[in-house]
This record gives sequence, structure tokens and C-alpha cells, in this order.
Amino acid sequence: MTGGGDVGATRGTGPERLDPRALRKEFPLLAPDRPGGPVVYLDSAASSQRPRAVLEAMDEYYTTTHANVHRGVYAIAEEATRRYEAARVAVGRFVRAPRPATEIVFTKNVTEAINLVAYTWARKELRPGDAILVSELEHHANLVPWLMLAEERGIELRFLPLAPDYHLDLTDLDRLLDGARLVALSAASNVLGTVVDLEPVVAAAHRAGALVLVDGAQLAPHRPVDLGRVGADFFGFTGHKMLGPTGIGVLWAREELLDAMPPFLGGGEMIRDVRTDGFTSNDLPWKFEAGTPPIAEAVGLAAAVEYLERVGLERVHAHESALTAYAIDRLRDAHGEQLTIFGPEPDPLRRSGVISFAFAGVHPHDVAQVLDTRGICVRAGHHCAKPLMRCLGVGATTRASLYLYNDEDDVDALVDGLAEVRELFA
Amino acid sequence: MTGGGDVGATRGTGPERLDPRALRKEFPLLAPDRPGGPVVYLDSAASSQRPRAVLEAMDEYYTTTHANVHRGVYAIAEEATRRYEAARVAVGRFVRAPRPATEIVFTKNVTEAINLVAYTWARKELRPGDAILVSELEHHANLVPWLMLAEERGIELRFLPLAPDYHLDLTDLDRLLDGARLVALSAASNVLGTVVDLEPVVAAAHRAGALVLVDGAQLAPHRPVDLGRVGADFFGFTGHKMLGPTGIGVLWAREELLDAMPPFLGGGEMIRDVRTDGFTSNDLPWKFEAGTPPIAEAVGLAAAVEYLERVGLERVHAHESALTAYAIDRLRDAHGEQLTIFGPEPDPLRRSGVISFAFAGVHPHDVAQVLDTRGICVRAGHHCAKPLMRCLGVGATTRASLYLYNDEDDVDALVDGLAEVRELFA
Amino acid sequence: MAGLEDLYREIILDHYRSPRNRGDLPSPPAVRVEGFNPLCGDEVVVYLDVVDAVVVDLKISGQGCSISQSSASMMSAAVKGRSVEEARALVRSFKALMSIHEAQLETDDADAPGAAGPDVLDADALGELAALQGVVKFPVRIKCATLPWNTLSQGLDEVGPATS
Amino acid sequence: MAGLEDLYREIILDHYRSPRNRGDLPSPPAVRVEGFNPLCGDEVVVYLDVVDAVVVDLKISGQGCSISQSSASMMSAAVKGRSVEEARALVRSFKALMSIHEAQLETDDADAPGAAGPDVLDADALGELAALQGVVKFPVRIKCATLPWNTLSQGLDEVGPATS
Ligand SMILES: Cc1ncc(COP(=O)(O)O)c(C=O)c1O
Ligand SMILES: Cc1ncc(COP(=O)(O)O)c(C=O)c1O
Repeated sequence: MTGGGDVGATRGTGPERLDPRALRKEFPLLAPDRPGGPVVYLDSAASSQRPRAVLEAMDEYYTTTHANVHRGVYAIAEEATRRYEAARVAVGRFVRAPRPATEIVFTKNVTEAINLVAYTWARKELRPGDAILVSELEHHANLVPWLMLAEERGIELRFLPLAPDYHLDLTDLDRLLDGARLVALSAASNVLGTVVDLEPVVAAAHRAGALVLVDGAQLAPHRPVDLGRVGADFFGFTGHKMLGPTGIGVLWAREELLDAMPPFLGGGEMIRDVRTDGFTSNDLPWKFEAGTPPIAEAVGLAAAVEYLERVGLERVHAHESALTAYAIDRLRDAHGEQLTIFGPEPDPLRRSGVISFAFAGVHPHDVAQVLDTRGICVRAGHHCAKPLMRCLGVGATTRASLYLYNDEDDVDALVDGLAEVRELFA
Repeated sequence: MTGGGDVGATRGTGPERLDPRALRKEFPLLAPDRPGGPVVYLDSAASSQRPRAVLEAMDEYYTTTHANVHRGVYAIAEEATRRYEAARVAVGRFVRAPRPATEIVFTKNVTEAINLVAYTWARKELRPGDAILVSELEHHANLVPWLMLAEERGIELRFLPLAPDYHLDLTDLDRLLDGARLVALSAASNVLGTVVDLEPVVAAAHRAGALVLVDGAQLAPHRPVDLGRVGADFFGFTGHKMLGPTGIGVLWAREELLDAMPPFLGGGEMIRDVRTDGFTSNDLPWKFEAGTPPIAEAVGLAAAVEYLERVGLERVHAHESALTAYAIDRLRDAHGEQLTIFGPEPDPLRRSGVISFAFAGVHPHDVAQVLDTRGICVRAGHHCAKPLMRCLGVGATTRASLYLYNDEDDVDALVDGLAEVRELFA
Repeated sequence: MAGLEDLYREIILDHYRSPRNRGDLPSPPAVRVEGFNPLCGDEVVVYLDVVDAVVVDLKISGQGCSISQSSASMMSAAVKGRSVEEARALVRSFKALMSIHEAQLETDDADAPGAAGPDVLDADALGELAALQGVVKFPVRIKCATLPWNTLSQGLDEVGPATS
Repeated sequence: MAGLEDLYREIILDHYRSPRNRGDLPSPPAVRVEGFNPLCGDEVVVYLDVVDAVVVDLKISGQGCSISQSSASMMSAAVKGRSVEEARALVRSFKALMSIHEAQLETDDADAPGAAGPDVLDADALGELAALQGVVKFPVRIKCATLPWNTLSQGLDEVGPATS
């Protein structure tokens, strides 16, 4: 392979493995000559880096075509609108949304997407005594909105427990679903790397008459998603974790649901008519997009999904699975008893590249601090999953998370860095 | 003056007038060699263009420093956090917020900022029968949230009427304030160019025991704002209208109010602790910033306000006032009876550079269409102010709006373009 | 780039300046249907007098841009005196004219093979309405052109069951 | 860039490995105060036994990183046996040490004239606690270092009125 600019991003249909070293050339922050020194970036579960193509798409938009969307007659405004709506369709197709032009709502992040459902569908449909089923591994984004609702409306919040193998324990699923109106579940844990087998849960929920909301923040960036197959009713994900910009998230929901939901934020764009005594809502999806939307961000996110499709999600997935297995192996080999990994064993289908661990005798803050001096970026903390931390019996973990641009060298750097941690705190 | 890159943006303290032609060199979309042809951009009230400095600040952030904020120990994450919080302070200082570090909340646009107040403060404090006073010139962003609340909670919505001179008629203010708990008012109209004299309204509202929310979307970009002097309780504005990126807006509110308000969106970042049975909120301002915030957008907005401060808001204001007077003069001179301007007479204090008009016998859509073929961008429509359109007795207007980069040539192009409109539809 | 002459054909401006069948009909017996475009505020009111499945009279009121108003005027001329069936076929043809062009625009290639067929066919059937086909080069204006047709279509649905 | 040796001085690691005054006290009579850092989950519990306005005993429990735990340990050694008044002064000095450095960092110039004065003063008064001053070069860790002190301060406020 030659070192050309987009060598790594050849169309992702072939069987060849992706080449992280070539890909990395397209990510300025990961360049060996980064001002401030090169970094080993192992924190993509918090936020990914982005390729030049994404920044260029936004800059190109701003410098040639920016105008407010949907209301302008002139050419630039028309073109801005076209690009914004084309971005919606591209992002919808990325997750195989059946009707991307109407069922994809842009939000500011996935947190807003989930809150939107809590404020509209749930506040309209749920009654005191109804139950919502979440799991013990939820990110706060898929927990606090339901806690707020539970408190406000006398809804019961139930928890699918975690099994000792770090997968969800579905033994009591049917009992837990009794009286539940909604199941709100992460597709993949941002702490454990657990990938949830959604199909049985969705099937059981629908049998029990409950709808299913899936928090896909840690799934959509890493493997192909087919919303038809997932079978969920609501699905959210977030731009900055999938090579896209900050400031944009996505809610997908079935058209009938969106149609029946009351609007969320009120303002321009989401209305068809406003009188001094009332208003009528706009068509989908604009009914849920009050105010000027994240236009450049949508253009950037479309460039990100195009990039991911060019690389090939299957290939990203295969690469991460192999690298995860390598990492867990190397870590255990090198640090044995001192290291405890919180998460399932390597498994291409049921595990992602998020690796949380404890390092005996050294607090995660200190682990991360020592690694930082070697340019290795890992996260230390509760990862916005405090109830899960309590389940694990720890206050915090150290977390390394892998993405398409990581390779064995990054893992080796982590393993070596941990040796220094051990020495320092011996 | 030499043609250097930032000639127009010399520090704005001197008495010299700003030089739009020099400024325009810093706005790529306004370049004479723009791919697609040069444009005469007269639609900044819908969304402004942005100087290269803003795009460069975001790109620089993304390519050197991006990581998720507030939770990382490593250097990049720390620096990202520092820049995000520094942006908050810079944006707060731009409007002379007394405590920028705690009282400035970043939202996705001003629409969300107003909805935030409607969902938290208003839903907590208002009771059936309470009244909210808005005006007849409000943008839907400052109307629909209150209509939704009025319907949901049996709140009465009252309207401050428009006087024949296109200013608000304050004659009945005290009567309208009787029983009102909130006054929600645009500081400047996005249709008429009316700039509201806020001080008497704020004083009367406070006397009557009502709080005041000011929609500053059309004010903050165009003249110096001193929140201390305005005396409002809530103040919102939006990034994309003030040289900043899309995807970011700002809510300022007094600390005591923010403290007493319940949270809005639930998720990461806005909590201090989460248990399976409840949560406690984070400190200000993060309590209101659930999920990953618009980090790069905050950096971009900070670069935008820095740019505006370098040019000098006083100077921007003076330039726009003079240009507005010129434009109204020229338009009337050239198009006489055929042209009706909806808005106050030129007045540096009480009028902005937003000029809406009717062109007898030609629908605004057609006016804008003809102008577009000459590269002139104006808006045609209801400008998200349908109740105001009903007051004016029209379905739509044509609107030209001026900003720091516009000059007499732009106005002349508009005047000439309207001559072609007249011919075509004669 | 499309020029103004594509949009503002003389016949369109003529219908705009001198709209045909302008006015209203007592309703009932006429069916009255309102249509409006929320984005630009254009309004069209169609009054339909259908007897024995024939549109014996039809009037238009409302306000809007040259495209929506001339489209309404041409539509009124084309539909008046036709059977409900024929009127429905016209609606279909007109909307096909608009959407075929839309599809062409999406592929960014107006000369795509196969695109000419149905288009020419429709244009023939539509007579002077074909003058509106330039509108499709201005995507935001398509809604203006189709507004009266969607309104008519709704009106035909309302009278349909009762008279045929 | 600041190096690890600025943060992890030997004395800090020593206090982390062998924390002083670890444990708890029956409460009451001791005052028990909890402090925690929501961002990283560090927890400190301070038990204070104050008799006649003197901190006669003090124990620390909780869990956290080397900085919060060693800061707590050093604090316990420094405060035990002191008067409430003196303990309060120590809290002020320690927090000044942390925030003066913060101010320096904000100006991006650690050698700014005038910055050395109060800093050295505090460092003298604080004894071995001065080892923590390297923390200020790592802004996110300042909260770790001050956590036990804020907790102590709260505890002193609780006993304050009752005993002095
Ligand atoms: C007066 C006024 N308020 C609110 C808004 C809404 O701004 P945004 O769409 O950025 O939320 C606008 C602009 O459209 C406006 O002009
Ligand atoms: C599983 C999961 N859900 C939700 C979120 C929230 O994403 P955002 O902050 O972009 O709203 C995250 C990331 O922090 C996550 O990992």
C-alpha cells in the first residue's frame, strides 16, 4: 500500500482489512507532527476524532452556500436547504431508516433525542403506575430523563440486571415487562463494551405491548445498523462519536409515532401556522426541529457517514473486534493479577472495543494521569454511568476505547504505559 | 487603506468608520470570485455569514484539541474544557453578563433557550389564570413556547399592540401587566426593524411583579448590549446571526433564577449524582447542559464575538444606522408609490437595518426570485412572524437586512434590481 | 443556471395579470376548499360546482405569487366543463410533470435517457399548462405551482362520493 | 509541560500508600462529614472530635485517587491537635495555595511578578503540605486536592457554633 491521502478509505466492499495507519493520515489530530506532540487516542467512546473530509465539508458549506434553510427563494438558500435535507437522507440511510426523509429528526445530541421522546411521547402516553424498563448499564442520558419522568408522573422505573458475565440477565424479562409501556435500552455499553442482543428484548417487549427505545450512541459508529432488523420504535445516536461534528444528534422513530407525538420545542420551522390563540404543527420531520437547525453540522455528519461507508462498516467492525481481542490478551498477559477488566470476553457479535479496567492499588485518575504524560488518552471516572459503577462496586474505572484509526501500536503503548504506572505506584 | 486581510477589523475604539469592502475580504462567501458567482447578501437577519477567523478557530480546535469536555484527565481533554469554558466567559462578557462563568448556558439556538425557560421556570412557577405578556411583533420562537404553555396550563397570553409608527404601543402597559407573571419580548423585530425601548417595559414589569425575558436574537449581533442596563431576567441570542456557527445559542439568566429552576434535559453533565431512584443536579451552568455540548460551536462563537469586538459594536451600529437611512431614502426615491416600507422611520436608537416592504402588484416571492437572478439575496415570506403579518394585513413581505459587511453598492444593487422587477411585472 | 425566462413565460404573466375564473360561488351547493403554503403564505380557495360528475363551474380566489396564481388560473380554464374523471387525470398529469422533473433534478441530469418520454406526453395533454414546466428548475417554486392542484384534488375527493 | 514528578512527589505517594489517621470515630460525639467529587467519584469522609475548640481527634475514610487521599492524610496530620481557629487558617492557606496558582495559570505565566510572594508564605506555613503545590499545574486535579479541605471546612462550621 502506498501512503496516499485516502488509501485507508478505499471502498469498503472488498475483503481486505482496513489500514489504520493509512486512515490516520486523514485525521489531523492524530498526525505524528501534531503541535503539542503525537497522541495515542484511546477515548473515542467519549468522542471520536474527525477526518479532514468532515471539516472540509463544513468549511465548504460555510464558504460557498450558507443561508438559513427552508424559507429562502434565492439560490444559496435553496442549495443550503437541499444540502441539509440531503444530509438527513444520507444519515437515515446509514442506519437503514425505512423513510429517512420524514423519520430522521436532527437534535443537538443523542441526549436531546432521548429527552424529546420523554417529553413528548412518554408524557402524553404514560400514566401513573405504568412502568419503564431500563437496564443497569445505562448511560445517564438514557436514565435521567426517565428518572425525571418517574418522579413527575409516578411512573415506576425498573432495571434489567447485569449478569456476572457482564451481559444483561434476561431471565426475568417477561416479569419485568408486565405493566411496562417502554423499554429504554443501550445497544452497547459505553463502560463495559457489552453489546446487547436487542432482538429477543424487542420481541418480548412488543409481545408485552411496550415500545422500545434504543440508545445507539455506542453502536452506530462501530458496526452496520439496520433499523428494520433491530425492530425498535425509537433509535438515537450522536454525531461527535462517529467522526462527525459536535452539536448534532439524531432521533429516528416510526412515522406513525412521530405523527401522533405532540411537538417538543416551539418556534420557527416546526409550525404550519401560528395565530394569536394557537398554532398547527408542521409536517414531519420539521415538526420536531424548532428554530434554525444545526445546518453545517448536518452537512458534516453526512460527510462522516459517507466516510464511514467508504471505509466500510463491516470492515470497521472486523478491525475493532480483532484489535479488542488483541488488547485484552496483551493487557492480561502483561499485567496479570493487577488488572481486572470489567466487561465480557472478546466476541465479535457481543462485545465492542470499549475496555474498562481496574488496576490494583492505583486509582483510575492516577492511571490516566501517568498515561497522559506519554501522550496516551484514556478516560478515568464514572463515564456517566453511576448506577453501573455501584453495580461494579467501584467509584470509577479507567477506560480505553478503540476505533477505526487505532492499531496494535496504540495497544502496545497502553500496555507499556501501564508498566510505568505499576512502577511509580509500586 | 491597504488591502490586508484584516484591515476592516482594526480595533473598534477609534472614531473611524468601518470599511465594509475591506471587511468583506474576510468573508469567503462574499468574495467577488465566489464559485457560483458573487452575491449581494441582504439576508443577515435570517442568518449571517462568517469570517474566516471563525472557521479557522473551529478547525484549529478540531485538529489540535478535540476531546469531550469536563470529564477527562488527559491534556487534550483539559485543554478542550478550558477552551469551552473560556468561550462561555467570552460570550458572556460580550453582553456584559455580570457572572459569565455561571449565568451563561449554551443551547442549540435561541429557540431552545426560550423553550428552556418555558419548560423549567414557567412550568414551575405559573398557575392557571396567570398571564404572560408578549407583543404583536414576536418571532414564533418567542410565541409558540408560550402558546403551548398557555394551552397546557390555562395561562392567558396577552399582546402588547403595535402602534401606527411600527413601535410598540405602551399606552395600556400597566393594565396589560395586571396579573402578568412574565413579559416575553423581542428586543428588535426581525421583520420591521423596530428596536424596542426595553427600559420602561422592564421597569413597569418589575413594578408589577413580573419577570422579563428578552429575545435578543436581532439585537446582540448589531449593537453593544449591557445586560446590567437592560435589567431583564432572561436574555437569549443565537450564534448563526452574529457571525458564529449554526448549532449554538445562548441563554443568560440571573443566578438566583437558574438556581431555583428545575433542570430541563436530563443526561450526562447536568447531574452531580445519579442513583437508581433519583439524581441531584450539577452546579450552574452545567445543570442546564445535558449531554455533550456544542464544543466546537462555542469555540467558533467566541471567535465571532472576538471579531465583532475587534471591529467594535459601536462602529457596527453606526455603520448600519447610516446605511439603513441611505437604503430607505434610495428605495423611496427610486420606487415611490410602488413601494411600501413596513417599519419605523430611520432612527439610530429605535430602528435596525431590517427593511421589509411590499412592492405593489408583485408578490414577495417573485420579487425575491427576480433579485436572485442578479445574485441579490433577500428573504420573502412571513419571516416566522405570522401574527405580525396579520397585523400588517399581508401574507408575506420582502425583506432586505443589513450587516457590517454591506455597503451602499449592495443597496444600489437592490434598488436597480427592483427596477427590473417593475419592468418584468409591468 | 435556469433563467427568469424559464419561469416567467409570457403566458404565465398573462394569467397572473388577468386571472381566469376569479371569484366565488355560493357554497353550498358549490364545494369550497382552501389550500395554503405555510412557508410563503400563499392561499388558494377553489369553488367547485359539480353536477352529474361534471365540473360545470369553478372559481378561484386567494392571494399569492405569480406561479401559484397563474397555475390556479390555467387550471380553472383547463378543468371547467370537464368530467370529474378527466379533472382527476389532469391533476395526475400535472403533478407528474412536476415530480418527473423533480426526479430529473435529483439525478442532476435533465438529459437522462428515458426522462423525456412521460414528460412530453404530459406536456401534450396539458396544453398551455405546459408553460409551467419551467418551474421545476426552481424547486422551491414547485409547491407554488402545485398548490391549486392539491386543493382541487381535495375538492374532487369531497364531491366524488356524492355525485358519481 | 509539567512532568509527573511535579505531581507525584515522594511524600505524596508515601501518604497515599500509608495514610495517616485512617479510620472512623463514633459519631456522635464526633462530627461526621462527607465530601465527594461528582466528576470522578472521589469520596472523603472526615470525622472530627472537637473539645473546647480544639480538634482533639480526626479520622479519615473514603476512597479516591492519590491526590485526594494523600491530601486528606496530610491534612489530618496537620490539623490534629490544633485549635478550630488554627484549622480554619490552615484551610484558608491551603485553598489560597491552590487558587493563587490557578490565577497564575490563567495568565499563562507562572513567573508573573508578584506571584511568588503569598505562595512562598503559604508554603512555609503549610509545611509538608506544600508538596501538593505541584498539583496546580494539573488543573483538573485541584479539585482532588481541595476535596478533603472543603469537607473539613464544612465539619468545622458544624462544630463551630456549638463549641466556641
Ligand atoms: C427575533 C428572533 N427571535 C428568534 C429567532 C430564532 O432564532 P433561532 O432560529 O436561531 O433559534 C430569530 C431568527 O430566526 C429571530 O429573528
Ligand atoms: C451509551 C451512550 N448514550 C448516550 C451518550 C450521550 O451522548 P451525547 O453526550 O452526545 O448526547 C453517550 C456518550 O456520552 C453514550 O455513551
